Amino acid sequence: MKRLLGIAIAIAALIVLLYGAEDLPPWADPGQPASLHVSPRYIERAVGETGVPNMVTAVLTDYRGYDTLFETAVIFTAGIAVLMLLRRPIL
Amino acid sequence: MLEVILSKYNYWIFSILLVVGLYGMMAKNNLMKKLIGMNIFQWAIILFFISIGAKRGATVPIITGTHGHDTHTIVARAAEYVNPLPHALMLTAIVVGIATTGIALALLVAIYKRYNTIEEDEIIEALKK
Amino acid sequence: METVHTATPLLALLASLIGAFLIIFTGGKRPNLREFWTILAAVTQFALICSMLPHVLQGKIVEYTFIEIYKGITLQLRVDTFGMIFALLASCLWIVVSVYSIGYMRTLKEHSQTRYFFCFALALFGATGVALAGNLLTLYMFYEILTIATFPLVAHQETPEAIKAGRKYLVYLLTGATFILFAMGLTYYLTGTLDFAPGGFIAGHGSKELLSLLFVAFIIGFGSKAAIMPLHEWLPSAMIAPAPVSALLHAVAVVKAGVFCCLRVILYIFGPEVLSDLGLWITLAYFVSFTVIVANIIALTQDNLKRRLAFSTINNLSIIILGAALLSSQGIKGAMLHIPFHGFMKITLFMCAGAIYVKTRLENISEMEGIGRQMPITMAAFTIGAAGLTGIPPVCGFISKWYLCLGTLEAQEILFLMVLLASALLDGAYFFPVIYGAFFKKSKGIKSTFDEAPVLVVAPIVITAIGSLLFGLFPDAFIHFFQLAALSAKNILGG
Amino acid sequence: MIVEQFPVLIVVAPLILAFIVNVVGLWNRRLCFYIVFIALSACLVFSLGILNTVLTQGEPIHYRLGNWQPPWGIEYVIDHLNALILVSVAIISLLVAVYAKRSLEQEIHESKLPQFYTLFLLQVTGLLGITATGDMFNLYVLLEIASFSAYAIIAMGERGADFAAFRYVLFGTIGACAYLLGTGYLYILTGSLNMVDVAHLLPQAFYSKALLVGLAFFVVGVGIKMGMFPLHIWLPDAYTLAPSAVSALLAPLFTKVGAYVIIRIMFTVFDPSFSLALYPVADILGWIAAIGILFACIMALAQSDLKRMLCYVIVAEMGYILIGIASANRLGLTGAILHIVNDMFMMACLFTVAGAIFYQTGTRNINQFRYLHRTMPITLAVFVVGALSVVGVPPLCGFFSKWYLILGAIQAQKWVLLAVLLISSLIYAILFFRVIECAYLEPREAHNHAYDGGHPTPTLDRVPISMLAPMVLIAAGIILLGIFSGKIIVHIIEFAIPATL
Amino acid sequence: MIREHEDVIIQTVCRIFIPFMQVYGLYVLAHGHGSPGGGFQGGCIFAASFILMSIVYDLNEVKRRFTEKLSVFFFSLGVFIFAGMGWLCLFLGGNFLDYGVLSKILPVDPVMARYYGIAAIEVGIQITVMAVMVSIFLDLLTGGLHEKDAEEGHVRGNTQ
Repeated sequence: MKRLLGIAIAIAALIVLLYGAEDLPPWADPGQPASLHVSPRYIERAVGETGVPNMVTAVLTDYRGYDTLFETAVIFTAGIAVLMLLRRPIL
Repeated sequence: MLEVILSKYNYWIFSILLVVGLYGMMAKNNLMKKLIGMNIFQWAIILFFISIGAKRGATVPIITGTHGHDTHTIVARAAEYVNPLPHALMLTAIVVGIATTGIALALLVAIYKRYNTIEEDEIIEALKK
Repeated sequence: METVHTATPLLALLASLIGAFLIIFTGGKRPNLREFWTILAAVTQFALICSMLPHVLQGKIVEYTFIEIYKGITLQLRVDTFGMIFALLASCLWIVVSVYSIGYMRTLKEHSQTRYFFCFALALFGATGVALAGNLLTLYMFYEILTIATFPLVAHQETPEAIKAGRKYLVYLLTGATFILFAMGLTYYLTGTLDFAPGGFIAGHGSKELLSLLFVAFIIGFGSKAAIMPLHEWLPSAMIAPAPVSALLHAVAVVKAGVFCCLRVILYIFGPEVLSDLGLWITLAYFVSFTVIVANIIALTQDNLKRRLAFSTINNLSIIILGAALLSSQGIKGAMLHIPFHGFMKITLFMCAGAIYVKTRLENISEMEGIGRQMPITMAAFTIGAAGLTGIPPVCGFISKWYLCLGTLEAQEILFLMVLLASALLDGAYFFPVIYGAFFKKSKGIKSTFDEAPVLVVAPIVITAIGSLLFGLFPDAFIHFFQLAALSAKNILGG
Repeated sequence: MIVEQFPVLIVVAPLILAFIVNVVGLWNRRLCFYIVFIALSACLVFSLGILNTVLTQGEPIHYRLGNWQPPWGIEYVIDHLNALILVSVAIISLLVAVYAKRSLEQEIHESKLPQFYTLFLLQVTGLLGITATGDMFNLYVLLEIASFSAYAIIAMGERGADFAAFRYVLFGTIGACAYLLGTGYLYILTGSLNMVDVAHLLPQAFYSKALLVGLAFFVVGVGIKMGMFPLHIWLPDAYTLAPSAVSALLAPLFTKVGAYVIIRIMFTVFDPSFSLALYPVADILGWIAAIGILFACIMALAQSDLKRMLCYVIVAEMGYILIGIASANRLGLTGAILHIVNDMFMMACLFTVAGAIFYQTGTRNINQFRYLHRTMPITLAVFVVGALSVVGVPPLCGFFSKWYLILGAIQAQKWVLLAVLLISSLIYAILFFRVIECAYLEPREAHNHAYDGGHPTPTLDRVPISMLAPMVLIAAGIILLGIFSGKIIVHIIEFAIPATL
Repeated sequence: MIREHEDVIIQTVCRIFIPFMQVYGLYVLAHGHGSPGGGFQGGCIFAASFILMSIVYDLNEVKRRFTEKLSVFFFSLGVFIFAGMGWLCLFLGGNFLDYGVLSKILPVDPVMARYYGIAAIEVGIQITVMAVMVSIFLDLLTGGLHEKDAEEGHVRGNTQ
């Protein structure tokens, strides 16, 4: 039963995904909007604006540093959660 | 048809991975296997994002041969480097995935300690009484 | 017509609300203080409402807008002649009933009296609010408050039957409220306003079918409270409640509020023109006349005094709606007069039943033979009330029924005249045996010596009985019910 | 000067205080609560300041994080809608925190309290951040923070809580990943992550199948987090078994913030003309909501555990909000937004009451509530207020949102939704009067009028004042929200609704 | 997993190996600017060294040293550095996380101020990641026993 349900949902998801995939730009297409709208500025001016040649680091910690702050907070949360869950008297 | 698949094979791969993960989460009875399915699910999406960043004829988004001070003179053309944004996003997503796995594993350990099993139906049985 | 903007209506409402909270904070520790609050609140409210009477009699409208909810919807108190009738009735009978219930509850040593008086004050808050509401939303608000506040009173005994009766009450009334909510939304969608207007404001909006649907929804909604026949089921079973509650339920607050709302719908939302165009009035009239006859016949079969009174109530409420449905000026006048007059008479009867119960623990008519010797005052009052309901002059019931009959003649509907006369006859048929048995028969259970209920119980009965006599002789006495009714009839038909 | 920083302060102040609480807790546990209290009060002040600014300047506040201009950096955009939700979240979380102090001391091993308070603060941080942010990926990260702290603090509950939490982890991860996937589709099609920017760029991508799939993923993802009907399976277990204070925090806030996100995506990121009109999305949502409400109401009728019953009520309330969205007109959306705020207060009220009853009597079983009105009158009074509000009795706030939802459904000519709204409020009445009856009416036999003293003599509640006060305040809030709902609509919600409707 | 008899070869190899791992972790951190790397990667490598140590040597020893207080302190320290940088920027009159304003206190131009700000937060990230990884690993391995139980050395949970 569970297995059938799983298969059904999985196939449904697959159909939806492939349906959507038709209109997505082909792989590694230099002309896709994802590469044209925001990212060029990162590539062309990251070094000039942050002094960091590694654009990923520049984006990660400066342009989108706020995300990274919360990402670190996520790690922190996980740590605290594990401490709280495991280091407790077993009920 | 074939070249459609070939030109978009990244989406096909990620879709199949994602569906495999989903199936694992739905159908498996062992919580550990569910967890593994969840991980596959997450990594499928990460793969999807990374594949967005790819750009034909471009290289890793790191400007070599320079460091720190003389950076104002550098000119980088967008076509030469792959899109760094998805990589940055996915670093975050990966970390989130790790954290999820950590919490889930901790819960599993706690569950195992309390019920001495990680089979879903047995746990439900144990909870009934 | 000009409007007077003052906070008096709000104060009148707050009187009972604040009273309620004073009661609950005083609690069961100091019963005298608690009941002092009750009386004080009742008197204050009555005084405040009377203070608005002169304005209203001059054809002005006392208005207080509390806050705007949305475009065209406000929480608004708006005292017009018709609302004034009901407000006066509710507030002045509240004084009487609270005195009565003090005597009743104390003699029977009832449990959780604090909750009782609290809910009582709250219910009066709701009833007065319904009377003073200036638009449909405000009316609905107080209507709901009234419904909820009465539930603990109905289920007061907390016996299984009482709780069952309470549930039944809630199911019927909340279902009705749902219909009202739907109708209210539709009305706002069609007209963009909810303010009552004499002669209706819905004319010209929406198709014939839609308006008919709307009317049916309204009547089902409010009719469930006014106990029109298929929806009357909750009322007799609610008789399980203590006598003062039944008195409140039937004479003053709840069912009267239902009738009041029905009249509001008929006369102030739809208005005579629309209804006669749609031809809905005749359907409604047939419907309620059916109720009148059937209720009376059922009443004949009841042995429990309060249940018999309950069916008599159902019949009278339908008579009121019938009078309004005729859409003739005399009929409307009669209907509006019958609201307070029936209130006075019916509350007398119920308090009599309560008094008998307090004294002898008797509920069934067959056991009450000869009670007249033991409790002559009570039974005398009972006789007056019964005579009034039957329509015998000089009790006030005669006046209202007279105008109702005139209304049928004015509308040239002889059939409904027949209905009214038949109902009067049946009234007599089921009240007469009670009185006869009380005075002219004997039974071993009853002492033949004079032994009345406590004075706190008897005094209110006497007052209301005298009241119904007075209004019979001078229908315009003191608080000008007659003039108010005439004025509102004129407003509605004169447009 | 400092006011300009409020939008970020409201998020980072509790964040940094969460770390401090954690460290302070190592040495002194009693200080933790007061730090939490300070943090949340600060949040309240900031949120009020933000609301004030928005109302005075009349247009959204834009705050650039790291001072990068929007499409490239992350930006906070706070318009009337965010401001409203921010204020409500701040108020509720502050009150619940005060409430939580004693209730936690009873239910949680005291050596865990500092970490618990840390997660509590992180939870609030996440919720506030979700509400404040204008960047889709940032929203994802904050969603995850909120979810993680939720997983952990739920697992601290009674027996079976850890299993419920594990399930919640699985579902929550699917939800978050679906949201991320939706973001990815939007990023592929527009190349931007900033909500406003995406909203500008999207029209060129309309009619693309990928966009539709993206929308579907958004709805599924957020739907799981907010407990939308077919995806709510995790919700009752998790919120029932969690500690009372936790369910009193999560049940009102997390689901409603999810509802906010769905409104934000449907009406700000996607244009209503696409997300609702172009495809029959509105109808589908409407049907889901209708079925969900009826299902949830019936399930709630079957429960004898108060908290579990309330959990199903939440699912139904979510359906209400969806109905408001599905009717796709100003009135309906007004109802939906108003209902988000009202429902926060109502659910907080009911769940705190459930917790208080559990605190004093140790039971949540409705059938064991007999004679309760003698021993905890105040709590039950609060409960009655909340219950009547959910049933929809004016002038309590629940009625007014329901009123606008009804008007919206009528205006959209969606009679099924209208019927569902009316029927469900009837079922609510049965649901809650069952509890009220159990708590207030005592079984007696006929003709026994005298006050029988065999049962507990009337006393005031033995619940500490620090738990009673928040409950009473929330109840007062319900009444005030009801009376002044007109002002809220005219001054805030009217501007919060996109002009395109 | 806990070895009663300790293997000399492995221990010796690791004794040589672990310092290099830690240095490499620091290297990855330091070179996150100009080459692949950064706080997360460095943190993971650094944590790996500790994990290796705890596997090869006495687990309880490591756990006794790496107490709950200590791990909590390190978690908070790392994130605190990160968030603290943001607050510092606030106090210096810039927006949150606007490292450019650090040039007011550093003897460099805004661009290089950003450069150093990034370096600072990378350190914070590294500390947190390292601490969390190690703590999660230890807790999962020992089923999260309290320190005193760990000293007694009997290990329950999923380690059988």
